[in-house]
Amino acid sequence: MLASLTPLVTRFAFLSEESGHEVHAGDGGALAQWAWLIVVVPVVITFLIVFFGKKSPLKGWGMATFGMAFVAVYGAVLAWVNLQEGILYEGAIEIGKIGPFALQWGWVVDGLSIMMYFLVGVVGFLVFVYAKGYMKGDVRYTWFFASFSLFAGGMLVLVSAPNLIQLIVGWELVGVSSYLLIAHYWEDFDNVDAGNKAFMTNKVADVGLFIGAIIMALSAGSFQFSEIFEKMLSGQTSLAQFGFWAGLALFIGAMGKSAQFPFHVWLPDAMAGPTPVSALMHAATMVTAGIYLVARLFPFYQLPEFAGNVNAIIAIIGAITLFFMGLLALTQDDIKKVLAYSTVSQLGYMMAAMGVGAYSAGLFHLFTHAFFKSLLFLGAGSVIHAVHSNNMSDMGGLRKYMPATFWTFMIGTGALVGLFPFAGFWSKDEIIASGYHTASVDPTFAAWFMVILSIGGAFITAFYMARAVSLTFFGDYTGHAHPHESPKVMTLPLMGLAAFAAFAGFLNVPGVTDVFIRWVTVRAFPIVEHHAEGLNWPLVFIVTPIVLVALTVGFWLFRPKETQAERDAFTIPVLYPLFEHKFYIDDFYMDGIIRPTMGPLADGTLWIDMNIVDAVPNLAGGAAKHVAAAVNTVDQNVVDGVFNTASAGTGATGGFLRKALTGRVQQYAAMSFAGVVIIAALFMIF
Amino acid sequence: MTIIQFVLLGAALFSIGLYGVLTRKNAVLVLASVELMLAAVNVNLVAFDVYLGDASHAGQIMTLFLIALAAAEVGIGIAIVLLVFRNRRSANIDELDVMRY
Amino acid sequence: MIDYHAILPEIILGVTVLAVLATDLVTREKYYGAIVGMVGLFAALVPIFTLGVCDDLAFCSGSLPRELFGGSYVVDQYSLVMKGLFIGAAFIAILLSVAYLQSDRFYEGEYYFLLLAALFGAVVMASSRDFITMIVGLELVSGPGFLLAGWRKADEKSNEAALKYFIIGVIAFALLVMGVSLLYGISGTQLFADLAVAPAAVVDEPVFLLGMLFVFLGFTFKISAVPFHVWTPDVYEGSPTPVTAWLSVGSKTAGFVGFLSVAYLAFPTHANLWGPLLWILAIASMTLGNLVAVKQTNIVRLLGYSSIAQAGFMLAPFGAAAAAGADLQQAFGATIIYLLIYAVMNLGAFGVVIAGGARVKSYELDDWAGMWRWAPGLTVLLAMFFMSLAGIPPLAGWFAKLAMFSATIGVGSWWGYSIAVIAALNSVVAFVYYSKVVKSTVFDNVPDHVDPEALSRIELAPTLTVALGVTTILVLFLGVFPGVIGNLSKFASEILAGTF
Amino acid sequence: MEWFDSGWGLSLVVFLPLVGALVLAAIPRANEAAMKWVALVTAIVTFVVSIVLAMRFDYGAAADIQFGTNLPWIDAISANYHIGIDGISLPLVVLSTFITLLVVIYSWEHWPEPHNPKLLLALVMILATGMTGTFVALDLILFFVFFEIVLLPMYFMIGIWGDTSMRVVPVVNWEIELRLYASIKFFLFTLFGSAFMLLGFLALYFKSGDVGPNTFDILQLSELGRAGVFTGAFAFWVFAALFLGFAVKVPMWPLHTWLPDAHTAAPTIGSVILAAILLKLGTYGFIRILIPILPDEARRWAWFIGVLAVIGIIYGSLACLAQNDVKRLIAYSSVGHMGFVMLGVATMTDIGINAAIIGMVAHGLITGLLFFIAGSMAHRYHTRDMNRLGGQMLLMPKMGVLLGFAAMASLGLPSLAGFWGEFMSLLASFNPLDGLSLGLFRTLMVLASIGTVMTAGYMLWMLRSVNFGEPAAEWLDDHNLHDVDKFEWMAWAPLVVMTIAIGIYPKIVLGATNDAVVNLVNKAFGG
Repeated sequence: MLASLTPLVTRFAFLSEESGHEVHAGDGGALAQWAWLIVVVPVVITFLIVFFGKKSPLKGWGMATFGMAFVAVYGAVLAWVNLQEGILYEGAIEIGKIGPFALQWGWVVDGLSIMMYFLVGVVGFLVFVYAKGYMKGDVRYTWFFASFSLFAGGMLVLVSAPNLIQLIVGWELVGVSSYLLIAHYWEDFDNVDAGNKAFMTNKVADVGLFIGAIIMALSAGSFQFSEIFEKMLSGQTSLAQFGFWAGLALFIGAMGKSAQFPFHVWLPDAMAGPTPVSALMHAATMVTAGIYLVARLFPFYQLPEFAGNVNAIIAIIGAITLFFMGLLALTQDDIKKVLAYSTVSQLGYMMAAMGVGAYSAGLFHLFTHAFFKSLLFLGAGSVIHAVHSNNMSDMGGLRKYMPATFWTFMIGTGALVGLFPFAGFWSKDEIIASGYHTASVDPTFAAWFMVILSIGGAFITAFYMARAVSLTFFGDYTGHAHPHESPKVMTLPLMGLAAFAAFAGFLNVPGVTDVFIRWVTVRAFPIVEHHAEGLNWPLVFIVTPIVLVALTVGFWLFRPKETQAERDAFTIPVLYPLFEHKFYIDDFYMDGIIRPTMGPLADGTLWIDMNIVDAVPNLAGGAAKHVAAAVNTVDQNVVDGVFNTASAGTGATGGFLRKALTGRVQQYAAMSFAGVVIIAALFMIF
Repeated sequence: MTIIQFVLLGAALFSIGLYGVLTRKNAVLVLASVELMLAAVNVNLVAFDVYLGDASHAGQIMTLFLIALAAAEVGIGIAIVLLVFRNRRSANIDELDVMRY
Repeated sequence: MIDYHAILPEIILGVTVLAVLATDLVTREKYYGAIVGMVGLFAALVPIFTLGVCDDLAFCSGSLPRELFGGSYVVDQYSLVMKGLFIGAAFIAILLSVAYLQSDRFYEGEYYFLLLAALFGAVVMASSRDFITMIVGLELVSGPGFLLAGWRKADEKSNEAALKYFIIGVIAFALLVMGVSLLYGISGTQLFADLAVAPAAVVDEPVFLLGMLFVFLGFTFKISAVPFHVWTPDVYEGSPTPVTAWLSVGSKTAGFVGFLSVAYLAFPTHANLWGPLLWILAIASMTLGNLVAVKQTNIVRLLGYSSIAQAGFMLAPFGAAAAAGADLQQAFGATIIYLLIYAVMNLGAFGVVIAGGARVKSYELDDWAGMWRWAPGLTVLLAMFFMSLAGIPPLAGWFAKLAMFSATIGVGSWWGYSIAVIAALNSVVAFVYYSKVVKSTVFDNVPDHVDPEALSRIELAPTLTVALGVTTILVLFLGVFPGVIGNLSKFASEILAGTF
Repeated sequence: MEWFDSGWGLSLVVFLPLVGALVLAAIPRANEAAMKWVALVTAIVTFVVSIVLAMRFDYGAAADIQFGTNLPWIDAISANYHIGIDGISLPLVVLSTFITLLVVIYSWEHWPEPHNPKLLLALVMILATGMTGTFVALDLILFFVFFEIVLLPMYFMIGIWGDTSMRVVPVVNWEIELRLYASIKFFLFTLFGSAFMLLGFLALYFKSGDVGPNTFDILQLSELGRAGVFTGAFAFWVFAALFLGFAVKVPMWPLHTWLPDAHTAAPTIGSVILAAILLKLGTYGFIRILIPILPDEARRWAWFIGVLAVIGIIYGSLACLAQNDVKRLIAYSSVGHMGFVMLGVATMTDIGINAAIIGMVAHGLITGLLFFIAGSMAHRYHTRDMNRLGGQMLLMPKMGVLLGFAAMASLGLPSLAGFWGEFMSLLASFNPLDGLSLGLFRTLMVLASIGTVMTAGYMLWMLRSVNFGEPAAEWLDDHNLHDVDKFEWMAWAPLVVMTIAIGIYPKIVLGATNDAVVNLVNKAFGG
């Protein structure tokens, strides 16, 4: 395969041999050279809000939203230009050298990053607008927006990264802002713990990221992606030797951020944060960082000489995630948790797609999912706003009270479950199709596993969404507050997102439009993947019926009921508790790892430190004191001592000498003279 | 008469003196014993001087010095003993143990 | 024809001694004796200086070393440096004494007379190059010491101190002269120069070794090293503190002069014989002194044990270098450096102790607790001198330690390395008790029975102020620019150039 | 400015504080304002001079010794007053003058009991001289003297103003005031180490005599070291001796136990100086003396150093997880962070040593800030027990935010200073110097990166129990709990700014160090 990929010294277009279309790219001119503004503006705004937010008229909301608007517009323009002629640009400033390595801040402008700029900008903007209404009168309104645009900044640092270091920086920045926002209501320790959980889980995964990055950088001799790839393709790197491990390590990092099994545990808890946060970070953007990482390193994962054989693992992990985490959504009563598990499962789809080499498909799902999932979250948020509760058991029949929310939520649901013609249909279908293609081209276990589970996943998705919708919007209202439609500032963003959720799919209709593919394949390095000439009709005719069946079954099973008892009536004996306890994974982490570490292990170490390591000096001190005391006594009345003991035994000599040596002075003299005799004897003998 | 007997005499005197110093209760007797030890040295020196036939008679000269010094020593010693005796009405040195540790 | 210039210092001192006695006869104001004495000391310093730089002076003829009386009395660089040290020490000792003697009913005139007599003895020892002179000088140092130790006539402790000091001293002395007699008997001479070149036949005789042992062990009494260290704590505690100061510096240094002269001038060629001996004595002294000092609660007594330990440190270079058969000159120089610096800081320490004792009327550490509150200035000095004794830079003590270490490491054999490591460990232990004093004076609180207000009103006697000022400046200056001492010791150890 | 570049500039930086101390000594006790101003002016002038040095420093020739002079000092042992700085020492010199200044500003209105500004400031000044002196000394004896000068002031600081609560020492069961225990412990540990260090220096001195005049000159000795004069058992024992001296100071496991006590007992500014500068003396010794003079032996010991370092990381983090005392927690975290620094040193590569230096600077800034904050908190709450604290974000929001920032920086958050040292030493330990066991060092890398997780763990845990949640009832109407005051702002803001600045633009440090380090490594290990 390597042969077919000629290294591109000029960062320009190339022919991807399977899909015949050609991708042209220019350097984007001034537009690309100034693209660093996209990153810097939100960061600067963060500081502005921190220092002046409280005094500013809009309490910081204005600045934050302006920042996102800027990013959105800039991103859109870039996207447009990219669509016309393609943009490949990389700029950087040096921030120091360490040994042979140059450290740089830089910004990449290519198909992939542009797509993310656009996504972050648009979704971010809409969510920020929505948040104005949702966060109204919040205790830490300004602080919220500060952290929010810090997140945006971090995310953009990440996606604009031309090198591993900057990627890591952005990676951790979004991590920390996510921590801040999840723990936004820190008066309650549950939220703080949720934040810690998110931070720690990611930190653990980051070990992988660090190690992967280190291996990659050291064996390629650079942090620059472009340089690493060039060396890879021209084969001047020892990377091949560590390829598998580097790939695996980096993938572990990706698993953390993208909440792949078994690192998914933090995401559902992350719902402790305010709903806009869940919408923007834990659905649309931040959690896609892992996908982005794999996509960014796609060439690396493509080549069997390097991380090629990690793909199988990626596909399998993705498949497991998309299927089993979907199952967990079935038993949740908290509507946000349902969506959270759904997110995890959708991320599984994207990851799995990457695993089977469906680059565009995975990213396309990332793209569409961003819109409809944030739409769903915001919808849920608006519901929660109305009924002051997260639990679906306090909802029901809301379609009457809040039609706008209801209809937009419906569109979102349609997109999520993959109903024609909503966005999700196209993206999910393409993933399954590409998986099927890969499986049929070279039938590996991983590929088939992925295909089958993703079809199953489609069923589950439809099933739990049917349940959620039914419990939330149908039947009679069972809550206590007085539900009401949310204000315009919240519904308008819903509609905006709904539009995207409805129509984004048409960006990429196999055989008809390839706009999206043309976007994201503008990469300095060959993206080799299969692009179908048309819809895979057999699959469509398998999946769509499955979805419809799932919906109907779901609605029927969870149709509006009179009493709580009836609602709980339907439970599957073995599985239900299993799902209820999230396969006991969280419990295992808590009781199997964290408690032992913080408890026995830590305390033990401290004990050792104080009682064993420190014992040496302390004992030395103690010993010194005692020896000193002993010597002191001997020095002061050795003769007493000696002869007391002697006379205590067989009295004769001792007793005699004791009588003899009466005075202290004479004891002294005796001592000294004894010394003399001993020394003299020593020297006479030797 | 060979040198060895004188040396032995000296050694004997020295040891007796030492024993006295170490065992006598009465300070005055201790002083006496000290004198014995010095005397032993004098015996040695004179004997060696003769034995060696030292032209410069360094041995004898030193003996003279030592006699003088010994006298001075004893003078000082007696003075101190008197001092002690005046303060505590006894010259028994085994009562001198005010200071320990 | 006698070289009067060479013995001018001794002559001046002799005159001074008599003058002091005379002053005591004619005047009521007893401290006049002190003044006369100090004037005499200054006067004696002049010829020492002129002798040192004779070559550069127009009116001065002759060059070092100047031999007198058939080589039994030699004035060389080494003896000049030592004499200077003795005179300086005596000078400080007098300054320390004046106020102390005024504070109680003491015989003063005789006191100064005896002190100066002892000094005279020490000065003679520095130049004596045969056993007769050496012994006479030694006794001249010891005798007054015995008497001065008992100077607090009414105080039983003082009497006891005197008697103990006396008896142990006499035994040691007897041992020493016994050794001398044996050496004389076997080698037929008591001139160092001749002993140095004694034929192998003589040296191989066990009696020779025995004699040498006796001589060295006899000297350990004056320098309060094992095995004749036993008197030290009691005598230090019992004697009047200024006397202790003198004993711990003047008389100790005199002892070391004996050691240096005998070891390096009489037996340089037999270093392999006495090296191991001193190696053992050094280790024993420093270890014992340090360990026991840790337990002490009485400052003076603590200083007593500290002085035993310091003796061990000073002996270390001897032992290492001689035993390893290395160049003796460096070891010689190291010991001299140590002696000079030790003299300064120890006198300073005693100065503070006397000043403090004059206020609290006690030397128990518990009574000194929180001294910071009632005498901040003194406490700073106390801390400074004790830390200097512990060898913490940038106070003079560190250079003494450095010289000692470098002389031991420098011999480049296990004799040196082992003792260096032991000394290093010892210097850590030493810090424990030196810091103990600092700790209780600075960190602890004033005990109830002590009234800080009253104490803080008592002001320092002018003579003490002078003494402390001099020592303080020296400790700081020598700490930062130890080169001076280094050169001095180089100058002194020139006499060994070429011997090993 | 000829005079300035030829040694005077450096000497000023070193000895101005000492002059300040003397002036302070001359001021009557009553006149506190004068003392403060003298101290402040001295600190500012010193800092400014050091900045001038940094500006006149020729970064193109960072590998060469600059501003140096070499005057005879103790000719008896041919020890010289040889000073000078290269890219390695420059950041540390500036760091120490910087921290000194902040400490003086902070103490303006925060005096520990017993109230005695005169002595306290004088001691700070003497400390400053000792610290900067150690970083500029190029003569072993000079280095030793400065290295030891810092001991006494710190000893008195801990002993006089230290924590008076009782501490029961396990094993031997002494019950003793913490300040007394900690002060003597600190001193004895360091003295123990430095006694052997001195022996090592002397051994080098005499060994250098084999091939020329005996010398204590670090540069000349480095040349000899490269020429392979120091080898075999000799090199081994000398290395062991010096290692002891420096490892105690760093401190490396298992010689670290003085540190938690000293930090906990010391008054705020004491622990700040201790953490920010004094610990660096040890690591600096490794880089400036051990590696250049005994390269082959260093190569031989590398695995040992690396292992101890990583033990320190894991062990320190675990000990932190078990802590309830804020200051103790930060103290143990220092053990971990210095572990990363030493891991960098142990790799013996240019990357690793660069990482070590930037790690030292970062640790100086961040842990300094942490101790400042912890001190101010202890001063307000009158307790350091995390179980009693909580809800600080409500009681003192600004303090809470600063604490959060410092904690984040300390756990190595990228884009803040702490990240570079940590990440780069991991980076270095993947490819250590040729000849070192790859397997071992890569294992160490993995373990150390697990250490980063634990670091995050206890820092977040600390934040959780100090900053978050609802404050306990006892604090609600406590009037001591006023938020960060203006002197604290003045002392802390610079630290925050520098932490961010270095995080975003590490060239501030690396620009000076990199060439020097590369040159050092190439010389020592032949590139």
